[in-house]
Formats: sequence, structure tokens, C-alpha cells
Amino acid sequence: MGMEALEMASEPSAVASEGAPRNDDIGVDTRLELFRLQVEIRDCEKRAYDLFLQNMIKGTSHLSLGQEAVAAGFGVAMRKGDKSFCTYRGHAHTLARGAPMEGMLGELMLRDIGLMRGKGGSMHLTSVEHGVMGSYAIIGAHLPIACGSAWRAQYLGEKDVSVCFFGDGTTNIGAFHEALNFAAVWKLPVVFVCENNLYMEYTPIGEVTAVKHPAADRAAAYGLERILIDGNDADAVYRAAQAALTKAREGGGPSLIECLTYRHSGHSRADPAKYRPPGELEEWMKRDPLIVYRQRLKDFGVADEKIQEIAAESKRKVEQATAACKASPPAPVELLTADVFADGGWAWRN
Amino acid sequence: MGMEALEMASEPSAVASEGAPRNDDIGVDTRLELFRLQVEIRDCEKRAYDLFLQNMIKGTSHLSLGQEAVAAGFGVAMRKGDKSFCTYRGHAHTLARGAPMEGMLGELMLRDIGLMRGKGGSMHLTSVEHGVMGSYAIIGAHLPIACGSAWRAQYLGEKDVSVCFFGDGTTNIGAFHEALNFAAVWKLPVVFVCENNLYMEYTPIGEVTAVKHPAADRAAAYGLERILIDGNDADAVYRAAQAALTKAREGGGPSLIECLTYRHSGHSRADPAKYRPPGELEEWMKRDPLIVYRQRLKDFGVADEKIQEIAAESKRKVEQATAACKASPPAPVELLTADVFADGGWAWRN
Amino acid sequence: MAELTYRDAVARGIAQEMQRDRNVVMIGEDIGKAGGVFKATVGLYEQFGPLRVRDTPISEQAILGAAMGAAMTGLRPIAEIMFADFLAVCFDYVANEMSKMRYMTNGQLGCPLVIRTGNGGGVRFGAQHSQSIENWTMMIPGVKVVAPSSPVDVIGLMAAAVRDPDPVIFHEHKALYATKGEVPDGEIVDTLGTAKILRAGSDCTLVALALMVPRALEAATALKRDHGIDAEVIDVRSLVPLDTRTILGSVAKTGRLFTVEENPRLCGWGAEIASIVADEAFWDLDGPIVRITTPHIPLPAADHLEDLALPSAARIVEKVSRVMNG
Amino acid sequence: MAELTYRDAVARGIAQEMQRDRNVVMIGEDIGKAGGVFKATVGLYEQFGPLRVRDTPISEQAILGAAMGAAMTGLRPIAEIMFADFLAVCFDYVANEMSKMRYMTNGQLGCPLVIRTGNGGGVRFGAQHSQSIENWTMMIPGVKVVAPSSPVDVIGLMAAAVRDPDPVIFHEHKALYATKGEVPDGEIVDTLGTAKILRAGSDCTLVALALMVPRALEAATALKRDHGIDAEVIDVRSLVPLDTRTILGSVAKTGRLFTVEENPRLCGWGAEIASIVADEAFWDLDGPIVRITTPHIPLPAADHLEDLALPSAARIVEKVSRVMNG
Ligand SMILES: Cc1ncc(C[n+]2csc(CCOP(=O)(O)OP(=O)(O)O)c2C)c(N)n1
Ligand SMILES: Cc1ncc(C[n+]2csc(CCOP(=O)(O)OP(=O)(O)O)c2C)c(N)n1
Ligand SMILES: [Mg+2]
Ligand SMILES: [Mg+2]
Repeated sequence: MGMEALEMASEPSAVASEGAPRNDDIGVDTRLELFRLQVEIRDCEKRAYDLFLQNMIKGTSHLSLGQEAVAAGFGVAMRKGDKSFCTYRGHAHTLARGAPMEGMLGELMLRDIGLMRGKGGSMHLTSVEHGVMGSYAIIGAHLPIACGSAWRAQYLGEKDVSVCFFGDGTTNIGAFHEALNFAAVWKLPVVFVCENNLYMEYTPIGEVTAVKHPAADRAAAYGLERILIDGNDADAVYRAAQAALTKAREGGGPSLIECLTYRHSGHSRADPAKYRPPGELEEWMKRDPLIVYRQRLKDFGVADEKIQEIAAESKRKVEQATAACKASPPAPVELLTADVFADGGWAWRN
Repeated sequence: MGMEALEMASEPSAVASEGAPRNDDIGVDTRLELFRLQVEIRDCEKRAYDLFLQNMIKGTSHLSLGQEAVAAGFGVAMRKGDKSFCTYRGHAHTLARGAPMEGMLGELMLRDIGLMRGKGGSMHLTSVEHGVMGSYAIIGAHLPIACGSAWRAQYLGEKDVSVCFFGDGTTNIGAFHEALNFAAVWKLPVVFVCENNLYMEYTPIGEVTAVKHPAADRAAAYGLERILIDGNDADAVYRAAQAALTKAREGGGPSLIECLTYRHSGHSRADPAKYRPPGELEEWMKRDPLIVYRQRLKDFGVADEKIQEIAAESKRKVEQATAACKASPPAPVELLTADVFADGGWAWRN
Repeated sequence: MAELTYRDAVARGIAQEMQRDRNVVMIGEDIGKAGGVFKATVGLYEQFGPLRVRDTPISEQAILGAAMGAAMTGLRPIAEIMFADFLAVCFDYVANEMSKMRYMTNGQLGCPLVIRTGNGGGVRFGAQHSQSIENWTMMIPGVKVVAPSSPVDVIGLMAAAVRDPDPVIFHEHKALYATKGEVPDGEIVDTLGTAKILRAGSDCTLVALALMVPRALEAATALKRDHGIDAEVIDVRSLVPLDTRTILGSVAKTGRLFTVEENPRLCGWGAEIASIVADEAFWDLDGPIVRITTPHIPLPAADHLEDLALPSAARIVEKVSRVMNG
Repeated sequence: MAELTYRDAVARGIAQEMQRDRNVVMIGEDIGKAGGVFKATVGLYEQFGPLRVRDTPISEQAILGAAMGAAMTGLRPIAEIMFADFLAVCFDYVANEMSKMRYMTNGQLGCPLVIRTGNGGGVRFGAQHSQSIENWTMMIPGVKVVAPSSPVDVIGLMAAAVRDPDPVIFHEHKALYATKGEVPDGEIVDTLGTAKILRAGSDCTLVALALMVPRALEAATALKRDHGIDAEVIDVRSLVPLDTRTILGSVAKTGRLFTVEENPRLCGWGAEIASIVADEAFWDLDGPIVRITTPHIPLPAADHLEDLALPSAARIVEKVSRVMNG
């Protein structure tokens, strides 16, 4: 289904594509922010890749290389106070909410500087301060949890929206179904964002799914609108995010958005992604979100120097963050039994 | 949503309704069989009700009064060798496959004569000999299990079909979703039969479901045809069953059929069903499947005597079964630890 | 002071907390208008309205997930999982999510919520609706676990559970709902992690939970009367935190330990307690530690078989007297 | 005789059974073309084809449900649940369905199936991918539970599990996949319910499972060398059925019992064994029963913290020597 989906993605009638510049409803400042985030995520993910090649990242790691536009589009559209619920593939979404790069990278390196001081690891990035309400590594589990956060907002009359990111493969697990129905019935201010990157771990999503578009083709089963967008175009993502966030904030209930995209690397550090048909990656590389977006900026008349400046600044940030992480020790061993319970300890007996 | 659904049910364009007699594609013998089964189920369910009023049925009990047409329609359409997977509300479906009445009633009474000699109880009726592959009391659990049975048939090239019965409320649990997608992707010979009786236990299904027709409106999410039928008309059920069974047997894959119906009594023996809006029951009683079907037989020229004869024979059967059950002792206490494992025992240690 | 059923104590305990704190909200299947299938939440919908007592679809994962998400962001939800057996369909939230959230996030997030659930047998509901599953939750680090045996404990432990900043699994025993007990007027707040010595005794210690507590007490009376054995009876009440001090203190005095467990034997809470005592109170012991449990089998529906399966007062008496007398 | 990894032993054991019986089929996520995320099923897709080695959607309930339905009607499925932690999302099938089917139906239906799952820690995967969850399954009546520690046991117990007429949960240890061992040529079939004494000793008994087995053995060597303590090491291998005879026999000889458990403490398998010994071998005991376990906490991701959490050979030595000498 790889190439097919690619065609879909570039077919304007099926997908809200952003081929040609149109009315600049987005504006140059926002566009620069969208670009900055994508560049920083890209650079930081590449650094993560380098670091585990150097064996400085233990455990596992799931990169979003190629999927930066989704995290960036939402990151820019979301307000302070909005809540993100991410997966193990959550580095990008965590950075996109403004969490410090050294906190993210440091957690991958399981150092004291990490967002959770190494206790959670790469699959559970959390930065409550930045609205990142956890990253979840059991497929589908966070969809109902995001509903709960949205229920709280609804009940207390708070105006934040909960946004839940997940992959195509996640649409086939029970929790997806329960959460979507629940959110729709209770009209909760939650946005479900399916990043369809064509694969679960190694198996193409088309081989294990009854419909072509695993999220969009199921929206109607929850009384929701079918939304299928080009996930490699940050403008398309930003617009869809804005619409869904506004709808949710105004009491209009949940949305389910399927973003067509592709991961450039393997599923996790262990995966060379040999299962991909020849040529597929190359085709998608042509639509690399950063290529798309550099062109977009040019189309809108942004000067090359500005673009270079952002790129350079990103590299500096990554270097700084890396240095800070390398300088950070492992967390003190007292943390082993800390924070099991709210009293800070782990006592299960007297 | 009660009355609305009722309107749907009698609206020919929305539902494959059987208001007027047409070509007798079904034939008189089959019709008599459909009638016989409905009458026997009705009489037997009423007897179960009497028996628990007399405190001869311990534990719980879930009657299908008012829903007999579904069990009968499928019971007649299914072949020997086809497999039924039922719920706690499975008395009707068990009888419809030919399991002995005293086995069913006896299990409700937890006597030695019961289908499982009282070990399972009313919620787990099983008669493998008659293709009843268990009744399941955890909502949704049996949908994937029915898939497994269908997978076995597909793998071994056996021609039986697995039929899985469940209620409207069951469509909101995760296992429903997983099973439907799984069955569709693997093109399994399985038929999913949703008996929409408008309520989960006490809560109207419309209050907790994002779509109007909890099964039919979700068929498309699994690439399946939308099938919504009048579940109080045994002919409609029989025809839909035939079509789905044939499709499955010929390798056409699964079907999902939503049958509109209504339970005349409460959810279980403990429930007086006070939550129903006034008049709802009365409206549905007019469309009692037995009233519908007696009229149908008359429309097709079946003599009154024949109808009376079947009714009388049913009463006799129920009396006989009741007497046999009352005469049956409780099972011997050795059964307590029997059949945990295949060796007949329960040894977890040496 | 009033006499109250265990069932009504549940509603009273919840009402007490909902009155105190508007962040306390309830979700579950048929808990609202219908008052719950065990009628343990009758009146709460009327008193606190549909926004605080919400009926859900049959979606146990959504129930626990939503409770968790709400708890993480400021509410104090009480979620009902109708029968404890159904925790199996949403076990991920207990085993992997709410229990690990605080630890994994280095304390950034917590889950102050209560899961109420109808636990235990004796009601002829068969294998999938009768289990005692306290050990399913006790074995998971990061959750607290209680199982009251009397109306007053229901109220006090419910209050403690709702006020606790961590997830608490609250096991209500189905066969106790209709039982009655004296309950003082006014606010009742108990303490998690405290066992109660319900009967002092000098010859042996019987440790019991929930439905097994009245049976152990009945057995203790018979043991004294018919066998001259003076048993101390401890109601564990809280499995996590576990009041090992009370248990070890009792064993230090009596020298003999019996557990009375409704769970099927393997890895029951009694095994954990036995292992603690066999380590820390070994030199206090005057003889073997004996566990009285449901045999390691699924539960039968038939009344006479179910009665045989669960430990009865008679079985406790028989076992304790036989062991104690040689 | 050949040297084989634990990982390759899984594939060899399965292949042996699939060759023997065409009713043996496999399902799971990414097990086919990809050879499994742990590469434990490499080559099976190629050898037995897509109809016998089938990739599934991410639908663990469908995986276990389908395995069960197929088993009930004639197949012998082997289902993979990738990480043992994920049993929580399909726990209903273990706890309420496959385990109770035979009993509830009075023997009419059985579930001859195997659930393979990647269990255990030591691989820095964090709290949701590292748990030792043998007790989640051991506590459920009606399932059998094994956890091999060596390649030859993997093959033999896999064969026994596949041939067994009841559901067997087969815990593969993630941290053992890369370890190697000698394996004889030809068919290997082992017996469920048999423990193995891997090291004879006279001073105390160390009972261990899976990854804890090599550590207990290493500890025993050090205990002898550095402390003069002669420990007997038993690999439990099978939790249900449990070979209590071997364990009780050993304790009768040594008089001292230590369990070495990777699971977080509460209700671990060691508690059950401790409770059996504290009852049936009480008079054989020369001192307390001591459990060496992971503390009752979720697992941290950081390597230095995870290493501290799981029992190490050093910790075993330290604990056993301290207890034995004082
Ligand atoms: C319940 C559960 N099953 C299986 C896994 C193993 N697993 C981790 S990621 C993954 C693939 C997820 O695919 P998708 O949802 O498309 O997300 P992507 O990785 O492509 O971003 C699987 C199967 C898991 N973590 N949880
Ligand atoms: C997982 C699970 N949740 C809840 C229940 C309790 N319960 C039993 S029947 C029922 C209602 C089912 O409604 P529906 O599917 O419409 O079937 P009906 O009873 O109407 O035939 C509920 C909630 C259960 N048995 N299993
Ligand atoms: Mg994907
Ligand atoms: Mg219903």
C-alpha cells in the first residue's frame, strides 16, 4: 500500500494538500516557527541516532525522522495549557511543546539531566510543565487516558484541549475503539491524531487492516467527520490542528485526524527496515517534510538567510544539549525506590 | 431511542422488513420449524421465569423473551457442524441448535442433569454435540474466540461457519473492534449477530453509543456491508442468516448483522426494568415475534390446528423437561475438583 | 449510631466524600440512574447529579483510562468495575499504567483515584463472576489495595481511599452487601494500612479478609467452645500497605499462624504473609504455617459445590483443630 | 550436539513440533516475514509458509481469542504476546476464558494452546516492557506455566507445552535470548512439572527461575568459595504444575530455603513456595525462609538502577551468607 498512499497524499481531492501557495492565512511568524520546530526535531533525532551508534543510548529508541511535520504542526497550534499524550515515538512531540532538548536527549541517555532522570526512559517522555502528560508504550492505552484529561476539562469548565498522538497500527486495538466512542458520546475536548506511516513495527498496515485508511475510514463509526491530511506538510497539519482545537475548545467535541506520512528510519534502533519495498523510501524522501517546508518558505518569500539562520541555531542547540547530557551523571541510586507513592517512597508495609 | 428504533424496524426502506407475504422462498416446512422453535423457546423461558419465582433457580438468569426470532432464524438456517458462540443470554440459542431442554433448564437449576452438570450455570451453557461452543459472560470475549473457530475451519478447509451472538451494548467494548477487523482481514467464515434490544443492562444503548445503529453503522469500519434487519421477524432473520452463512461457506468472509428487537422482561432475574419509558414495552408487545409469526403462518395458509398442535407439543416438552429436572439430584461432590485439566483432575503440584 | 448494610455503607462513604470535595466524581456502567447493579450507589445520581455520577458504555478500558486521565489532571474519580473478574478486560490500566505513572515520570504525575469493584463468591454466579482477585492487584507495585469486611470499615476506608493521593483498588465483597453493622453518625475516616484484631486470643492467629472475616470469627468461637483453642482473629483490611506489625505482633504472641483466604490458592495474599512470617517471625513459630484457601480451581456455579469450595467456618474449625491438636 | 542460543532454541522447538503435527500453527505480531521482534521465530515463515505462521494486527485480544477458538475446535496454536507486560491488554483470555473453559463446560471443551511471551528485565526497556510476570499467570487456576532458563529446556519444554492438552503460558526470558547452551541432536521432549537440581549442596536450597538461575548458580559458586556455604540450586522451570517433591526433598536435606525471584516481591511465585515449605517442611527447617526478590517497585529504565533492582549474584551471595552466618 506504500505507493498508493503516497499517491493519495499528493492527490488534492482526497487529501487537503498544500501543493500551491494560497492565501497566507498562516502568516510568516507562524511559518518560521513551524520550520524551526521541524528543523530542531530533525537535528535532534539525528543526534539521537548518532548517540546510539556511539552506544551512548541504552535500551530502545523510536525516531520520528520523516514525521516531523505532524509534531510541529500541532506543537505550534496548541496553546499553553493544552495537554499532549504521546507514544514511545514521542521525542518529536515532546520537543514540539517546548520541553528542553537536553531533558529529552538526557532521558534517552538515561542520565540525571533527563526529563525523568532516567527512570522512565525514551518511551515515557513526560514534561508536565510543558503539557506533555506522558508517553505511553502499551499500544492504545493513552487514548482513554486522554479522554479522562478532556473529561476533567469539560467537568471543571477549563478551556484546554487534550491531544493524543498514535500510529496507524494502533487503530486495530480495542482501546482505540473504546476511547473514540467514549469521547464522541461525552463530546469531549480531545483530538485524536493518527500518524499513518504505513507500518506497524515491520508489517505494512494494509496487510492487517480491513479498511484503506485505518483512522479516517473509521471516523463515521463514531459519528465523526472523515479527516485525512498530508502529514508531511506542516501547513496542512497546522490548519487541521487549529480547526480541531477550536472545535474542541468551543464544545464541539472530539476529532479524529489521519495524517499520511512516512518514517525514514526503522521502527526502533534495532530495525534496519529491510521489509520496505525498493524505491518506497526514495519516493517519500522526495516529499521529506523539510524539503516541502523549505520550498514553502521560499514560495512565501522568506529569505534564504533567515532559513540558514534557523538551521544554524538548531545545530547550536543540539550541540549544547549533547554536551550538557554527556556531562550529566547517572541519577543517584536513591531514586531506585523513590516516587512509587505520593509520599515519595515505596513502602508497601509498616 | 426506543420508539425511534421501533419506527425504524417497521420502516421498509431502512430495514429488510417482512410486512407482507411474498414469494414463498422459505417454504412451509421451514416456516413450521421456525415457529416450533420460537414457541418452544418462549415456553421454556417462561418456565425458567416461573422456576426462579419458585426459588428453584439459584444465581442469575437472563431471558430472551421477545428475542426468540433471532435464535430461531439462525437455528434453522445453520447446519449441523456449524458452531454457535453465545452470551449469558444464551438459553434461546442453545435450544435453537437442538440441545435438550432438560439439559438447559437443568443447568439453570444447577442439577446433575444440566448440560454441564451445574458446574457452569446459566451463563455458560455449552453443548458441543449440538455445536454450542460455549456461552460467555464477559462482554465481548467470544467474538475473537468465534474468529478462532472460523480460522480453524478456513485452515483445515472445513465447511462449517461460526456464528457469534451478542447484544448492542457489546459493540462498545474493545474486543468487538479487534474481532471485526481480524475477521475481515483474514476473510474468516464467521457471522456476527448483534441483537439490538435497545438496552445494555439498564442504560439505553442510545445514551452511550456514538452512532444510532451500534453494529450496522460500524460495518463500514471493517469494510463490511451494512445489514440491519427486523429481529422480531423470523423470516427476515432466516433470510439474512442464510445469505451470511452461504457467503461465509463460499469463502466470502464475515458478515455483521444487526437485528432490531426488544426484551420483554428485565435484564436478569434481579431486574424489574423500571427504567423503560412508559408505553415502550406495550408498543413492542404488539410486534411480539410470536404474534408476528402466527400471523405469518396464517398468511401462508397454515391451518390453525397445525399451529395449535405445535403449541401443545411444546407445552408437553416443557412439562417433561421440568419434571426431569426436578427429579435430578445435584451433581456428586467429586465434580468440584474435576476437569480443571485434561487429565480430569486439578493437580497443580506433585 | 445507626444500623446500615454494607451496600448502603458504600453509598454513604462515597456521599461523604462527594460532599466534601466537588472534584470527587464517579463513573461506571449503570451506576447512575439505576443505582448500580448491586444497588451500592443508590441515591448518588439524585443527590449529585448527572455530571458527577456518570453512566458509561460497556468499555472498561475507557472507564479506567478516563479515570486515570482525570486523576492525573486534577479530579478524584471513583470508577466502578462492576464485577472484579472484569478487571481482566482493563488490566493494563492497573498493571501497567496507573501503577507506574508516578514512578516513570519521576513524580511528575500521580493518579489519585479509586477503583471500586464487586469481588468474591458465594452468590452462585459461576466462574466468571465470583472470583476473589485481591492478589491480581496486590501483586502490582504502585497500587494500594483494600477489602473491608464491615459497613463501618467500608465508609472509613472509602474515605481514606478517596483522599489518598495514589490509586486504590477497593474490593467490595458481593456476599457481604446485604450484611449489616452499627455505624456511628458523622464523618468517618479510617487509615489505609491498618489491620484490626477483632478477637484477642493466645493459642493461634487467624488472618482473614472480607467475607472470610465473619467466618474466621465464627470459627474462633467454635474453636474455643468445642476444642478449647483460643484463636486471635485479625482482619487484614488493607493488603497494600500491609500492616505487618500487627500480624507479626500477634504471631509473636500465639506462635501459630493460619491464613483464611477466599482466593484460589496459588500466589494468594496469604502466601505473601506466610512468607513474611516464615522469615521474620520464624523463631516465634511453634509449628507450621497453614493456609486455608479455596482450592486452586475455577469456581463452580452449583450452590452445593460453591459452598464446598470456599472456606467455611466448619472447614476452618476442622483444619485449625486438627493442626493444633497434632 | 550443537551449541545454540536460547533465541534459536525457540525456533527449533517450534519447528520440531510443526513438523510433527500440521495442526500446530502460529500467530502473533511481526512473527512471520520479520521473524519476530526478538528474532526468536526466524525461518519459520519460510519453512512452514504464510498459512501456518501468520502475522496479525495489533490486537492482542484477537490473538489470544483466536488461538483459543482454534484450540477448542481442533488446532494446536502457538500465540505470541510480544512482551509479557502486554498480557495485561488481553488478560481476560488468560484469567477468565481459556483457564475456565474446560471446568465450566464440564470437560466438553479444552484449550490446547501455547502462549509464548518475552518476559523479564535487564534490557533497559523501562517499566512497561521489562516485568517478570510469571505470577500473573501462576495465580490463575486452569493454566500451566513454564519459564525455561536454558536452550535445551526451551526446546524440550516447548515440545511438552505444544503437546499438552491444556493451555500453557511459556515465558521466554528476554535477557536470556542471546545466551548459549549445548543441545543434543534429534527430537527433544521434556516434561512439564519437573524441577531440576542444577547443583547439589548440603547447607541450603536456592530456588530460582529463568534469568535468576544462572545468577543463583554463580552465587552458589561464590558462596562455596568465599563463605564455605554449600548451596543446592534448583531450577523450578515449571510453576504449574509445580514440582514440590523436588523442592521439599531438597529442604529436607538442607534445612534452609532461599527463593531467588525476579518478580517484584508481593505474591511472587516464591511466596507460594515459601508458604508450602513453611507448612509441609516446617520441622525440617533450621532457620527462616528468605526471599530474594526485586523490590516491590516498577522497573526503572536507567541501567545502573535496573541493575540494582534485579537480584544479582552479588546480592544473593551477600544475603545468603549474612543469613546463614548470623
Ligand atoms: C499492546 C501492545 N502490543 C504491541 C506492542 C509492540 N509494538 C510497539 S510499537 C508497535 C507498532 C505500532 O505501530 P503504529 O501504531 O503504526 O505506530 P508507529 O510505531 O508506526 O509510530 C508495536 C506492535 C505494544 N507496545 N503494545
Ligand atoms: C466486560 C463486562 N462488562 C460488564 C459486564 C456486565 N454486563 C453483563 S450483561 C451487560 C449488558 C450487555 O448488554 P448487551 O450487549 O446489549 O446485551 P443484552 O444483555 O442486552 O443481551 C453488562 C454490562 C460484563 N458481563 N462484562
Ligand atoms: Mg505506524
Ligand atoms: Mg442489549
